Amino acid sequence: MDIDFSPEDRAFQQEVRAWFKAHTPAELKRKTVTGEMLQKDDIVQWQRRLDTQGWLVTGWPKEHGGPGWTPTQRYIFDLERAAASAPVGLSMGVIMLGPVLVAFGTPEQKAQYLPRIRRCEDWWCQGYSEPGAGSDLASLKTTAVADGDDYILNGSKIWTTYAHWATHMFCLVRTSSTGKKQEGISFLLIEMDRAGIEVKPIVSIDGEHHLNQVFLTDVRVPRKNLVGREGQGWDIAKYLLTHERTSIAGVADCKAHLANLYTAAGERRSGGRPLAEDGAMRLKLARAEIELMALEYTNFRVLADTATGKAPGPESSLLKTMGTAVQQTLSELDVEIAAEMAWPWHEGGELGHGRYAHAMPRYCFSRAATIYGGSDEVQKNVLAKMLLAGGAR
Amino acid sequence: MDIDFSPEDRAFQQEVRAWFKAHTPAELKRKTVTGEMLQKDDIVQWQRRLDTQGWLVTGWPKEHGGPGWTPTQRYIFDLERAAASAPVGLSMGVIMLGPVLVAFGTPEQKAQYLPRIRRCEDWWCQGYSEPGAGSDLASLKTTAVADGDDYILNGSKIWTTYAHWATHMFCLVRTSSTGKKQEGISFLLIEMDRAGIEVKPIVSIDGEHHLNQVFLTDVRVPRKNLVGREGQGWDIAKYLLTHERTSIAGVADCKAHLANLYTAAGERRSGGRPLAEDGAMRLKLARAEIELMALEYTNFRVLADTATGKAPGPESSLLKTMGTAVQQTLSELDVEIAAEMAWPWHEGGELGHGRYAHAMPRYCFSRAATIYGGSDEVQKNVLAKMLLAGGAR
Amino acid sequence: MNFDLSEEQTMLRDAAQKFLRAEYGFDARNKIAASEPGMSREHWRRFGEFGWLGVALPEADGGFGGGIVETIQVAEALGAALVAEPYLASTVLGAQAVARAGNPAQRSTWLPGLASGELILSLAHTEVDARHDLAHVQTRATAKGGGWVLSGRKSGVLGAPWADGFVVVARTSGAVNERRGISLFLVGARTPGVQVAGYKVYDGSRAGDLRLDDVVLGEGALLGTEGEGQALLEHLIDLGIVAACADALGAMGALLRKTGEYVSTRKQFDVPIASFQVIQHRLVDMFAAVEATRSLVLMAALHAEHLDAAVRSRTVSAAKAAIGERARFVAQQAVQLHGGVGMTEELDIGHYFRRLTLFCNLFGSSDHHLQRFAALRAAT
Amino acid sequence: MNFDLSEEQTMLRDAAQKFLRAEYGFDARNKIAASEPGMSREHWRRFGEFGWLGVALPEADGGFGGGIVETIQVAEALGAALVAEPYLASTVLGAQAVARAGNPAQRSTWLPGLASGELILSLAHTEVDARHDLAHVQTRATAKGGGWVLSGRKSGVLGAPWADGFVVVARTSGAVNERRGISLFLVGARTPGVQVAGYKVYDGSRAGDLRLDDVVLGEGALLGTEGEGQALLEHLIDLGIVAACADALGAMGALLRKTGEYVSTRKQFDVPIASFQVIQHRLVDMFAAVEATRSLVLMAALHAEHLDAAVRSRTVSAAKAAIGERARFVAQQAVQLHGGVGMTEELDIGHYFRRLTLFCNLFGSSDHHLQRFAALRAAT
Repeated sequence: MDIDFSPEDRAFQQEVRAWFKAHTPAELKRKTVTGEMLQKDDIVQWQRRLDTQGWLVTGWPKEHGGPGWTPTQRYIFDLERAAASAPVGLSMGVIMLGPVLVAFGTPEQKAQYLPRIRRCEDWWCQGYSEPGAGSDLASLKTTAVADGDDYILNGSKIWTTYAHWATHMFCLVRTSSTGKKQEGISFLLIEMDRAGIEVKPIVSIDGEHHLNQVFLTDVRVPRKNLVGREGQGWDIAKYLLTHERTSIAGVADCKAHLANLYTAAGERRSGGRPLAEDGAMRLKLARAEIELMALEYTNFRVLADTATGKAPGPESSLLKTMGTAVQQTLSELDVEIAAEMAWPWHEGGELGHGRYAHAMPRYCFSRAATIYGGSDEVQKNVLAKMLLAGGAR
Repeated sequence: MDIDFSPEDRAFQQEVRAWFKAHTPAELKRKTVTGEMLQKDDIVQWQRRLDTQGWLVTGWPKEHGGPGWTPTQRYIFDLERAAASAPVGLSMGVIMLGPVLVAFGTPEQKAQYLPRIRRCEDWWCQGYSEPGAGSDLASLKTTAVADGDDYILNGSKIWTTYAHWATHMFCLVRTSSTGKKQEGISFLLIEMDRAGIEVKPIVSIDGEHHLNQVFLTDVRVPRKNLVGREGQGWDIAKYLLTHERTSIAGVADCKAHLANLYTAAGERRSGGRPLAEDGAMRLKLARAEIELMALEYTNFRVLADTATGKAPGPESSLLKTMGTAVQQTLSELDVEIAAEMAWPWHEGGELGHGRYAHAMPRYCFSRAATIYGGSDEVQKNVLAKMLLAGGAR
Repeated sequence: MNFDLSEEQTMLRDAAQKFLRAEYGFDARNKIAASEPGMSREHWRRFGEFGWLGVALPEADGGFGGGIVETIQVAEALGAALVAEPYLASTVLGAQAVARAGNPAQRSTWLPGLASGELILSLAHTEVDARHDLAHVQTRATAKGGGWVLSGRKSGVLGAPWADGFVVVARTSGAVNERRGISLFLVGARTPGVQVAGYKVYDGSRAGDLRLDDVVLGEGALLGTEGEGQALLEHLIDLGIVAACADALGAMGALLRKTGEYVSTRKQFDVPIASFQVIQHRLVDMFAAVEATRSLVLMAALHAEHLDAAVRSRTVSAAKAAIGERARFVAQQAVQLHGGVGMTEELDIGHYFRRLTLFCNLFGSSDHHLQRFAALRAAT
Repeated sequence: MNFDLSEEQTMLRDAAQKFLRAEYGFDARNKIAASEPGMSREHWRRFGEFGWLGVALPEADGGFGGGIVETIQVAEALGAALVAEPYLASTVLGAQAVARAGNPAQRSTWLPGLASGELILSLAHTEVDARHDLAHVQTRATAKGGGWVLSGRKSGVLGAPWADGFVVVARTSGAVNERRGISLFLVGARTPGVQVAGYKVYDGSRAGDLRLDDVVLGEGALLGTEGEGQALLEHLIDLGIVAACADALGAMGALLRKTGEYVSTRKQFDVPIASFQVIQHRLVDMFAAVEATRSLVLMAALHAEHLDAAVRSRTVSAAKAAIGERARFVAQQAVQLHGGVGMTEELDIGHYFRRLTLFCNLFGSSDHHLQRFAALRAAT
């Protein structure tokens, strides 16, 4: 048991660090530090840059363009990326759909979609939630009725992030309404330009347009767009939830965020003296830092388990709960440190409240972290089930 | 709306303050400050002293020996009593049974029991909980079967405080097992020297003997010992829970406790300097004090509502939840301030760890506050029911 | 001791609630906040007609002779309705400054207009390096030719774009952190050298930064005694905190009610989510937070004019510290229990959330007031 | 990076758990704690035979050449079994003092006996006015005739009544709060002038206060370099904290398991109370606390020998601060979810509760370590 990187890992770290230092655009850095929302073009350009370097689809297998890194290398990469104030900047296609297609897709689907995701030629959004199916996702009602070689879709998806940027949507639909409700769900790929699709913007409480409602009215989708078997959709969704465990905790970005908070507290004054010297602020920052350390080492432990081949379990629920708590605490601290510098609605950025201009929207949007992807309450239900079944480590 | 006492109230305050200053025995003061458990004799002697002054049964109506004070006077009395480090020192008879008999007792029961309670000739314990009936009190199983002029009791009561000191027990028994389970419960008075009663001590985690299990085997009790009607027991118990609302929050004793904590933090040293000057300790004491202020003013508001004749409601649940949280916080602080001075098992008091000798047992026993008399979880169930019925103020 | 409202106080509270419910619904409010001025002068004048703006001003000045207890009745109602108009900025901070320190000329210039809603007066005290240290004042006022010349910067001035004038806190002597040497000045918004950089705030109101470059003022601009303004400023901020806490109470009460209604109707897993015990207990925790807040607002109001300034400030800080934590909790949980829809701009929940978030750090965070409370222990 | 235990470490952990479950059940443990000595010398020697007591001592001194990672395997098992014997006091604090600073004579006198369980050696560093400030030392050692004379008082000496000797922290020069001038001495328990006022502790162990009146020691009593003991003392306490955290982890894990079992069987309202969602989520919060504790123990252990003392201490303080809060929470909730029976001396729950309560303030409270962590930020 030791905490040190091997000489190879240290060399890798130097390489990654140097690359990010040289290649991260200043504008992206600024947005990452202040928490300003990235635009589609920001992300596409950045992903293409990473892909050119071979560092975009780090979670994909080598045969599909992944770099073939060890878990430690992926950890180092993420750490250096965040420390350089480079955005995660990963689209749903890279994080979510890629691994699904790798695991469940037909050879044709892999060939058709994976390269286009890597090159950012397609932009995928995720159609899971529905107005009546949030925490109770399995009760979703959007129907896909087989009709010859097609499905005909009717229903509505909500909280669909960046649907207004998307060329495609992967979604869960109901192909059967008999039996257990989970078993009637299928995983389907849809081109957004098909007839009968309407995207309605939802402005969130950060004042930004991330989210949408997507209405599907008699939308025809070829049956070859089905991923996996009919009725396998729920298992695919669950696979995804437990699959991408390195990133769920968000350790690297939290560390960068915390470093920014310490900088901000050093810059902001209270009675003319650095706020960082204020007794209560010191304790608050210390508490946040220590919670982040607990998260980091819990993440390490889960990674170590994964490396030794243990089956993915409810750790993802634990990491999500711990991780979102830390993220929300840090965003809260942004607003507290900023005080009146955080007041101006961010359209008014010309006032030069610089570092603090996006503290409020970032904090506001951070509240979604305990709602989407399975609310905090649902994660705890999952963990309770495991605990009471005697599955605690 | 104003916060000032009237001249009459101020005069009353001076009178009470002077009396407690002159009459509180030093030994009782010491025990109150350190949190040492009072013995039966401590309480009996002290209650008799208060009764001589006419200040024992302050919650009883004047005709039964109460002083006829206004709510403000009762508040002042309690404040001064606690500030003088005089113990509450009230037995179950005074706090619980007295008001029940006043409201539900027959003239004979009142004449027989009330004067003896006042003069501390009888010691009453409360027989509510059973091994299988804790939070779900209404599921109690001790049966009282009518047999001529008697009931015959069988069952067991648990967590019976000071049953080993008691001459009498008032208890809830099941007189019927048909219909709603609450409706089969009756309120019965029992002499502890009756045949078939066995008291088994339970030592609690403070190392003291407060609690007992009481076994009842074919115990004969005359039917005239029934209070109220058969089947009215549950209503009587509920009446008691909401009746004694001035004391449930424990504001006066918490204020005295907090003052002792400030004194202790001023005496204890850290690196040679008073612990009270330590940054984190100051914040912790400040937080506790402010929570106590919130409790005090919530208590004031409930008292004001009571004074204007509003029906007793679920405020008692709110006050209990808030009050026990403050009490537990203060007891926790005792232990933290004491540090290694709190280590010695209190039998070893000769070591002279004086003020801190009972910090640990007091803290340990404080944990019961959120368990007995309706656990914190049950109180919140009660409040939720009210809130969802639209009964929030 | 007496904790009951008088009949007049009860009427004031009920009337405010009734009017706002009828005329200041969420849609109407959003139209006002989104309009170019960002407030409704018409509503403001009606608030004046109802007596809300002069409620704590002396009758001789066109007011109704009430005090802080009346003020918090109005403030709570305004918070519950998400009102954007500058009640805190002008009616509490601005008008009370003049009411407490103004000479006859200053009173007659400002108070009747403030009471009627014709005028708006903001307090400009914060500076960017001061944070919540009221004695840290770099803005300087120099005596010149019988009048004064002001120069400096102020940040976070509530209601700034709407203000007809400012009560500007400036230093006439002393070092930058000294309590003595602080003076208050009445400065017309259109005085040469005054520049307002206004902005829309996340709670829908407006505020701004102030730039004062060699602003020449007459002798009559000095409010109160030269160099002795600190005590008044501290009292004003304490009053502002009490009013802000009452506003927060209104918002928290509204969130509790709305969240209770939502969880009773929203179904998941085929049942209303209110049937989940975890949701029920969360609601109870929100309820307890609101009740404690009501108690603490009462406590603070009852001490707002305490003759011992240390007792007053300590009690006010206690309230602000504890209410801040509770406001954050209630706001966060209201969004959480609403789930996705709680995150949308369309629903009022998020607007209450933002209003309470700003409240948490207004006039100092909970930690700031916890430390002030602890420091004032020695003084009381 | 590598987070796996070696095969030997795994065996050590499993063997300790297995032995303690079989031979150190709750009843057996209570008998030991209630006995006149309050510990079992027989068990202690068996711990020695198993290698637990020498696990972190060099092989040359009769140990097994392991380190802190081995130590925490044993400590966690001991905490889970509520073991009363002085593992922390003697095996970690006492033995490590000699192992790190002892000369050949001191090593051969103490280490083989400590490893085998024949000897017990306690660290006496706390003084009543020092609290957790390790540099605050009033006990004085004066050079005299080639040896030393010690006078002073020590409080809260773990395992004191059992100790064959003490590592006493005394000041040979410098002012009372100075880091320089602190020296460590090996003092036999039966040396004239040494008085131990022992007592039973609330966790069932024993401790005591030490009175040193003109205790005359030979030259060979000085452990390490005169006046330079502070760095060693700080390292010892850091090691002690890591071991204590592992002990707490054992206790917390046991409480989580036992509470899970209890709520699954205890029925109220005709159903197991585990069917209440509030109980379920509380259990999850306890689980999260235990998992975080395990992570933090690991983190602290991996930094326990870090070459930069500031990094080491900062990491250890982070763990102690966070684990303290979690230990309190798990202990309190275990009692709460057990209800009445959790409050009884008869059940083991309350014993874990007391052990964890004492842990919270051992070597400094969470707040103490939070402040130390913040202060060390500048140094790292």
